Amino acid sequence: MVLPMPQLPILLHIPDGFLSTWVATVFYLITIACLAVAIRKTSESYQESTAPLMGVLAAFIFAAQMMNFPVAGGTSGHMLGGALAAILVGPWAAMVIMACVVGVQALVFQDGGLAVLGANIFNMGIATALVGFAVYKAVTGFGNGKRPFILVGTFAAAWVSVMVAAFLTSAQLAVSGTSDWGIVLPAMLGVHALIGIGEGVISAGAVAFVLATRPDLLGITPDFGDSTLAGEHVR
Amino acid sequence: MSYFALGERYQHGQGLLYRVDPRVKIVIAVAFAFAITVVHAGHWQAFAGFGAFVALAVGTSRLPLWLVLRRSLIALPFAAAAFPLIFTKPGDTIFTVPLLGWAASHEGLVHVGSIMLKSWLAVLLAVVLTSCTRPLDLIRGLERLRLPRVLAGTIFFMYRYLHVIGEEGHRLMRARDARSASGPDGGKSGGSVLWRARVLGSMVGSLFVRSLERSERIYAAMQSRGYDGTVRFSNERRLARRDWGVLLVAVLALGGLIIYARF
Amino acid sequence: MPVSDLMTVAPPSVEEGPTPTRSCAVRVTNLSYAYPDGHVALRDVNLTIYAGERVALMGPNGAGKSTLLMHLNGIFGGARSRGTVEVAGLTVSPATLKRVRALVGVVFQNPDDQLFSPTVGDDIAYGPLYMGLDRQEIDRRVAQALAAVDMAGFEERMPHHLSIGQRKRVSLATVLTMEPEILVLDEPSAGLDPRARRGLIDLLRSLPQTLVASTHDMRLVRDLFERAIIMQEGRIVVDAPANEIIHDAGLLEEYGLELP
Amino acid sequence: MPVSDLMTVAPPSVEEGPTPTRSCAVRVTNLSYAYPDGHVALRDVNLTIYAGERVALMGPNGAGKSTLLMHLNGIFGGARSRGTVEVAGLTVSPATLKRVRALVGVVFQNPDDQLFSPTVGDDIAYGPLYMGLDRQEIDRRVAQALAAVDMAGFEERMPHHLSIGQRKRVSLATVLTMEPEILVLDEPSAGLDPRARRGLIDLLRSLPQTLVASTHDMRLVRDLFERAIIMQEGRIVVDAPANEIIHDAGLLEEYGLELP
Repeated sequence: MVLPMPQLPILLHIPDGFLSTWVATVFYLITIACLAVAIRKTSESYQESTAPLMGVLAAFIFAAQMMNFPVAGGTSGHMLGGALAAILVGPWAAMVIMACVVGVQALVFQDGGLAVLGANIFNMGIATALVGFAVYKAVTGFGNGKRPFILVGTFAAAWVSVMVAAFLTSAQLAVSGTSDWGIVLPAMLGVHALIGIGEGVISAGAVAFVLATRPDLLGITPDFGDSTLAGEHVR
Repeated sequence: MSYFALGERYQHGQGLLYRVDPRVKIVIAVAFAFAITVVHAGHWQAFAGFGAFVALAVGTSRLPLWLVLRRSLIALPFAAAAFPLIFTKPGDTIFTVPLLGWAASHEGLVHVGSIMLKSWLAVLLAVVLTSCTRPLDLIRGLERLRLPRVLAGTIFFMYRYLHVIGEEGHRLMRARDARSASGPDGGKSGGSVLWRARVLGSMVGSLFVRSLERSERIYAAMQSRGYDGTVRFSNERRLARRDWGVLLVAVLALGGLIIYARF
Repeated sequence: MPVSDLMTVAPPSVEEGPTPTRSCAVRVTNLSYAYPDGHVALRDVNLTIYAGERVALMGPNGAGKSTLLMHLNGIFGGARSRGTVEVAGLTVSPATLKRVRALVGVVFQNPDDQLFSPTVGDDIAYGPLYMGLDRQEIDRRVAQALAAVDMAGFEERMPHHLSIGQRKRVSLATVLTMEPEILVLDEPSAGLDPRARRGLIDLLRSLPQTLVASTHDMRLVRDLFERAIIMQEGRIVVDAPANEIIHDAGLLEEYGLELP
Repeated sequence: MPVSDLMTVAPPSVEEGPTPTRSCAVRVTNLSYAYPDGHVALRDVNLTIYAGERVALMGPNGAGKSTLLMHLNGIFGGARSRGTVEVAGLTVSPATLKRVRALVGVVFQNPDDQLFSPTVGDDIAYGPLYMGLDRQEIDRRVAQALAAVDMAGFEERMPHHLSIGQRKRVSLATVLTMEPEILVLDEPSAGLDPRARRGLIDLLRSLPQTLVASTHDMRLVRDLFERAIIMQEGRIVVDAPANEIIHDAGLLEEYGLELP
C-alpha cells in the first residue's frame, strides 16, 4: 500500500498570502541572520563531514515527519522534529537541517509558501531548535544528566517547541491582520497543546532509543575521524 | 517505485516555460509571492492583473488546466485561520448565521476573500513553475543562485537520501503495521495512544541511528574518491537570452502591478 | 486446485497429494496488482498452499515475489488489487485485516526494518501487547519465542548490537509471539554468512508453521522447501516439487536461476 | 613473501610464481588495528598482492575483511593502526593519501552509500572533479566508464530509479573514472539475483586492474578469482590458489564456508 504524501502539521506551514509584506520581509531577514550564524557554527563543529551529515539528517527529519501513528477515528499523529534535532545534534546544526527541510517542502512540494518561507523556517526550525534546546538543557542540567531527566527534558522541550511554533504562527497571522488574536491564539494553542503531547512522547521515545543503543551520540559532537566507523555497521 | 516521487510535482511537457532556466523560475515565483502581498483588500482590478500574469504562465507552460487547479487546492485547509474574520471584522452586516447569531460583515467578506485570492494566485504560480521544472533542477537552481555552500550541499544530499531514508521509514511502518493485529478472542487491541506514540518514537530513534551511521559510510565513500571538505559543483551554466527575456518581462509586469496596486 | 495459465510443470504432489483432510492455508484467486505508476506487478495469480507446506518463491528481482507475499497479510491490497486472497479460511479484507495479521506472520528481509524497539524483549512483546493480551500470557509467549529461536536470555539486549544472524532470529521471534499459522519470509538467508545460514535453516525446519518464502538461494530451496514456485513478470510460470526444479538445469537456465 | 603466522596452505603460485618482473600492487606489513572500544580487528597481517592478480578475501562476518580493505586506501589507519600499507610502491600516509586514493578505487557494499549524488552523471564525475581534471577530460572519462559498465546514456538518471544490479554497475563506474590501478570491492555480488550476478562477473573479468574483494559468494570465487585468502579473528589463516581452496571440503568446513 502506498501511503499519501507526508501529512505535515498543516497549520504551521503558512501558505503565501496570509502574511503582510512587512511581516514576511522582517522574518526573512531574521531567518537569514540566524542561519548565517548557524552555518558558521555548524561548519566549525563538523568540518569536512558537514554536508553529508547535515544532508542525511535533513532527509531523516523529512522521513520522520512522514511517519505516523494512529490516534483515533482515522486520524494520525506525527512529529515536527525541530526540538528532537536540536537535542540530537545541537541547536545550530538543527537550524541548518530544519531550514533545508522546510525550504525544500516549500519549493518542491508546495508545503508552505515562498514569500512566507522566512517566517516558516523561523517558526518551525529556528525557534523550535533554540527554545527546545534551552528547555532540554535546563531540565537535564537540573537533573545532572540522569536518564529520567533526559527523557522528561526531551518531552518538555518538544512540547514547548510546538507551543512556541504555534504561538509565533498565530502572532504573525494576527499582526498581519489575517486573523483575530482573540480567536486564533486560543484555538492554535489549544490544539497544539494536544499535538505537543504527541511530539513530546515521540521525541522522548526517540531519545530513549538512542540512549539505549548509541548513548555516545547524545550531547556529544560526533568525532568524525575513523573512530566513528567503529561498530558492526562497517563490517 | 519511490515513495517521494508521488509528492513531486513535475509533469512531463513541452511548453516554453519548461526550457526557462530554473533560477529564473524560482526568482519569479518568490517575486510574485511577495508582490501580491502589497495588494489592498478589495482591489479587484489589481487581483485581475495578477490573475492575468498567472494565466500567462499557465499558457506558456501548456500544462493541463485541471491539473494546475487540482494542485492549487493544497493550501485550502489553512483558510480556517482567516475564516473567522468574516464575522469579527466590524462593518455592515450582510447576513446572520441562523441559530448561532453570527453576523457576517461586508468588510469581513472582502478581507477574507482577498486573503484567499492572494494565497490561491501565489500557490497557482508556484504550482505552475514546479510542475514544469524537475525537482533536481529546482535544487540546482538554488545552488546557482549562490545559496551558501553548506545549505546547497545539505540540500543536494538531502534530496538524494530522501528516497533512501524515506523508504527505510516506510518499511519500518510497514513492519509495525504487519504486527498490529487483534487478539484471538477479538477483544480490545491496539494499546494506548501514548504507547503507540512511544513506539513511533522508537522507530524515529532507530531511523536516526541508521541515518547517522549511513552518513559515516557515505563520508568514507566520499573520502575514497578524493573529498576534502570543500563542496564543489560541476554544473555552471550561463543564462541564455531567452532566460533574460522571460525574467525582464516578469519583473516589468510585477513592477507595474505593484505600482498599479499601491499608487 | 487453481493452476496458473502459464504453468509448465505439474502442481505440487507431496507424497499423498492434496486430500480433503489437508486444510488450505493460503488460497489466492485471480490476483492482479498495479503500482500507482501503472507498472503491473501481479497478473492474474492463482495459488493454493496447504497447511504445513513449505513453499519457496523464486524468480528475478522485480518478478512480483515480494508483492505477492505482501498480499498475504494485506499489506498490499485495496483499490489497486483485483482478485481475492484467503488465509486459513479468512478472506483478506479491511474488516478481517487485524485478524489476518495475527494469522500470518511476515518477516521482512532487513532485520533493521523489522526491529524498531530499544531492546529485544520490547520488540518481541510488541505483537502480543498490541493484541491486548495480559501480562502473564505475554511473558510466556516472549520466553517461548526466544527459546524457539535459540536466543533465550537476550530480552535486555539491544537488537542494534547483535550480529546479523542473531537479528534475523529475533525478527522471526517477533512474529512467533503472535502464534501465527503461516510464516511469510522475504529473503530469509540474505546477508548471512554460511554458518549463520545453516543455523537459520535448522531453525526454520523445526517450526511447525506453513512457510512461504521468497529467495534467490538455491541451497535454501534444496535444504528446506518441498515445493517451489518460479515467478516472472508478475506471473507464476512454474509450480512444482522443489527437488524436481532444482535438478532441472534447462528450466533453471531458462529463468535465470542457478544450480544449487 | 610475507607469510602469516597461521597460514595453513602454501602461498600463491600463479603459474610461474612471483618473479622480480612482476610489480607489487599491495604490500601490507605487520598491520594491526584496534577499534576505539578496544576490539582488535586486525592482528599482525602480512600480505603481498601482485599487479594484475585477482584476490578474494573470505571468512565469517567480523573476521576483519572490511577493516583490511579500508586500510588499502587509508580510510582506516592513523593512530589506531600499527604496521605499513604500500600500494603501487607508495606507502599510505597522510602525505600520500590523495595519490593513494586515485590509485586505489574502493567500491562499498551498499550502492546507496557509494552513490551519493542526485544523478548518475554527477556521481561518476565526482572522482575526476576532485582530482582537478578539466571538463573535457572529465566528460571523456565519464562516457568511457559508463560504456565499460554497459550503462551508457544513464547520466541524467537518479540512482533510486535504477535496479540494484544497475546501481552496482554504476558504483563500479564511479571509481573506474579515476583510472585506478587497484580495485577494492566489498561484497560485490551481495543482493544481486543470479542473472545480475553473472553480468557483474563478466564485467569484472573484462577489467585489467588488480582486484581485491571480500565475499561470501563461493561461486564468485570460483568464477573470478585466482587466489583466495581466508581470514578469521583478524588474522590471515589461509592464502592459496582459489581452485585449491574451493575444492578442499575439509578446509571450507573448518572455516564455516560452503562448497561452491
